[in-house]
Amino acid sequence: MKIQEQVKDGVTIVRLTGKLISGPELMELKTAFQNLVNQDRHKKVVLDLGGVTWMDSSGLGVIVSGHTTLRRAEGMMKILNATKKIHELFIITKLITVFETFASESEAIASFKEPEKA
Amino acid sequence: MKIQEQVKDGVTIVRLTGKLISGPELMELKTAFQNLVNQDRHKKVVLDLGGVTWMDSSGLGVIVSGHTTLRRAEGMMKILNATKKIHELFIITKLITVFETFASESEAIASFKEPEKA
Amino acid sequence: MTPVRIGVPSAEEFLEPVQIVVEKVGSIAGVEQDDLTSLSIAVLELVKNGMEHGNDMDPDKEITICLEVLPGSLRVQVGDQGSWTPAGDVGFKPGEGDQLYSDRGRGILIARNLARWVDFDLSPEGKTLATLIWPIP
Amino acid sequence: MTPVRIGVPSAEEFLEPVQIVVEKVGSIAGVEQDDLTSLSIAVLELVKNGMEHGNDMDPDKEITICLEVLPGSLRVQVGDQGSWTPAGDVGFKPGEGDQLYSDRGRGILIARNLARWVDFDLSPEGKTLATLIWPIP
Ligand SMILES: Nc1ncnc2c1ncn2[C@@H]1O[C@H](COP(=O)(O)OP(=O)(O)O)[C@@H](O)[C@H]1O
Ligand SMILES: Nc1ncnc2c1ncn2[C@@H]1O[C@H](COP(=O)(O)OP(=O)(O)O)[C@@H](O)[C@H]1O
Repeated sequence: MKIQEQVKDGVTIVRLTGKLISGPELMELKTAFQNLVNQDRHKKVVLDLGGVTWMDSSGLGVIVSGHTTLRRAEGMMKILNATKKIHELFIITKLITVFETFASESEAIASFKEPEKA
Repeated sequence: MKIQEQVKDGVTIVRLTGKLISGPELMELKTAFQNLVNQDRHKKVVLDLGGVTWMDSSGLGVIVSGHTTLRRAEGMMKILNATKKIHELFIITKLITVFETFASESEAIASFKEPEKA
Repeated sequence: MTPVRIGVPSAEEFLEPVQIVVEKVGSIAGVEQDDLTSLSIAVLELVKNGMEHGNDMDPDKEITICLEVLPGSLRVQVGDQGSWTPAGDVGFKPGEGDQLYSDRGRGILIARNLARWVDFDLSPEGKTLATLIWPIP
Repeated sequence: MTPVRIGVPSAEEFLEPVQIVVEKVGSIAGVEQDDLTSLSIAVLELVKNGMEHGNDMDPDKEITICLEVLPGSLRVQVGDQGSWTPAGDVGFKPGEGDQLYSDRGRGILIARNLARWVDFDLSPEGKTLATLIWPIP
């Protein structure tokens, strides 16, 4: 698993690639979410799962715990590019009711914008 | 394992990449050597092992049998870019006495040139 | 074809080799390329449970995985050193109470939804044995 | 740590999963990154021999591989269903006669040169058991 971060229009995009298998690497991801809060970059976060080839309940667990860490500090995380198979895991576990999911990065970023006053 | 062929200055460079592990892929390599003879491209052959990450006695066996196939038709194969670990296998098995080996493609190609008349 | 058997210490670093072997066997057994990941996810949920709940992540305790190609299905059995069988329902029912936001659980739920069948029993020696059935052509 | 055990049918497609597991266990046991390939080459020479010579490539016949971390060494045992032990010297002596150009052989030669020690014996059940010792820090 590889974690890369990029900031676009004030939104932090956390890109994961590879296998999210239980072990030290998943703990790194947990720390990465905590660091977003520590660095005050947690208000607008997009988690890009486009490069994730394998993930199970432990990966989902870290994503949910990241979500909780961010929410407690009034931050927000949205999911981008989950493959069909990973999307299925969000449905099975009903986590699809917790996360907003996007298939386009620009839409994910735009979704954080305040609605324009009419 | 992947097999790629390229012709340079009349020399056919056969480039192998990946794992040379026993199985159908090794048989493909055997066929590739036979095809060089069928297509009359066997006189000057360089086998580039630079991208080979794993190889054992079965891989060596196919290379030796390719060498024999080419020799019978008066062709010649030289070895390019064997990594330290693969070079070690050529030494252990004394195949280093059978093959000319090179660390530079241009030198491997040049070695097929007729010596200039003085 | 004789079954494929694997025995590993209860330690996370062995999950990935098991995952690779499971997908390889699935592929040889004829599981569709597209479903290999789901197969290995389901199996690894059981393997992780065996390591954690059955063997307390003790690397001196073995987890066994046996993969057998049967007519129409691949049967995977995961054994640990504990003696647990489910008392009634097991696994999460997300949507009820706090479970939706829990940072764990979901293993059996996922395995059961991906595989055709998952259940738990005791081996003849009285140890927990999880069985998973995956359809093959 | 409990040993890692693998049992696979005698078929070439299982060589790669075994190779991956062997390198993983080697890496956990502390074999240097640079030597993992040599370790798996040496072990696979024994596995291929067991499949070919011991089990006649019959997928109904199992090859077992057991990897155990001992003080100072990793011990790998490869078992097949045959009952062979070497009568005197085994393996090629390249440079003598035709063997240099043979398109097979070389397996035991390579395994013995790469590993600290390789030998063959019969298991208590009278089956061929190859043992390989690899040094670890
Ligand atoms: N092999 C096992 N041995 C003992 N208990 C188990 C085993 N597998 C599952 N369980 C029990 O079933 C529960 C639900 O498992 P699961 O859905 O995978 O979630 P989690 O493992 O994250 O708790 C576990 O918390 C545990 O109590
Ligand atoms: N597990 C085994 N069972 C029976 N015979 C074996 C076994 N391993 C090795 N041998 C014998 O030892 C010989 C040398 O083996 P090796 O050096 O690996 O070369 P190769 O397998 O290519 O012949 C084999 O040809 C075979 O006769």
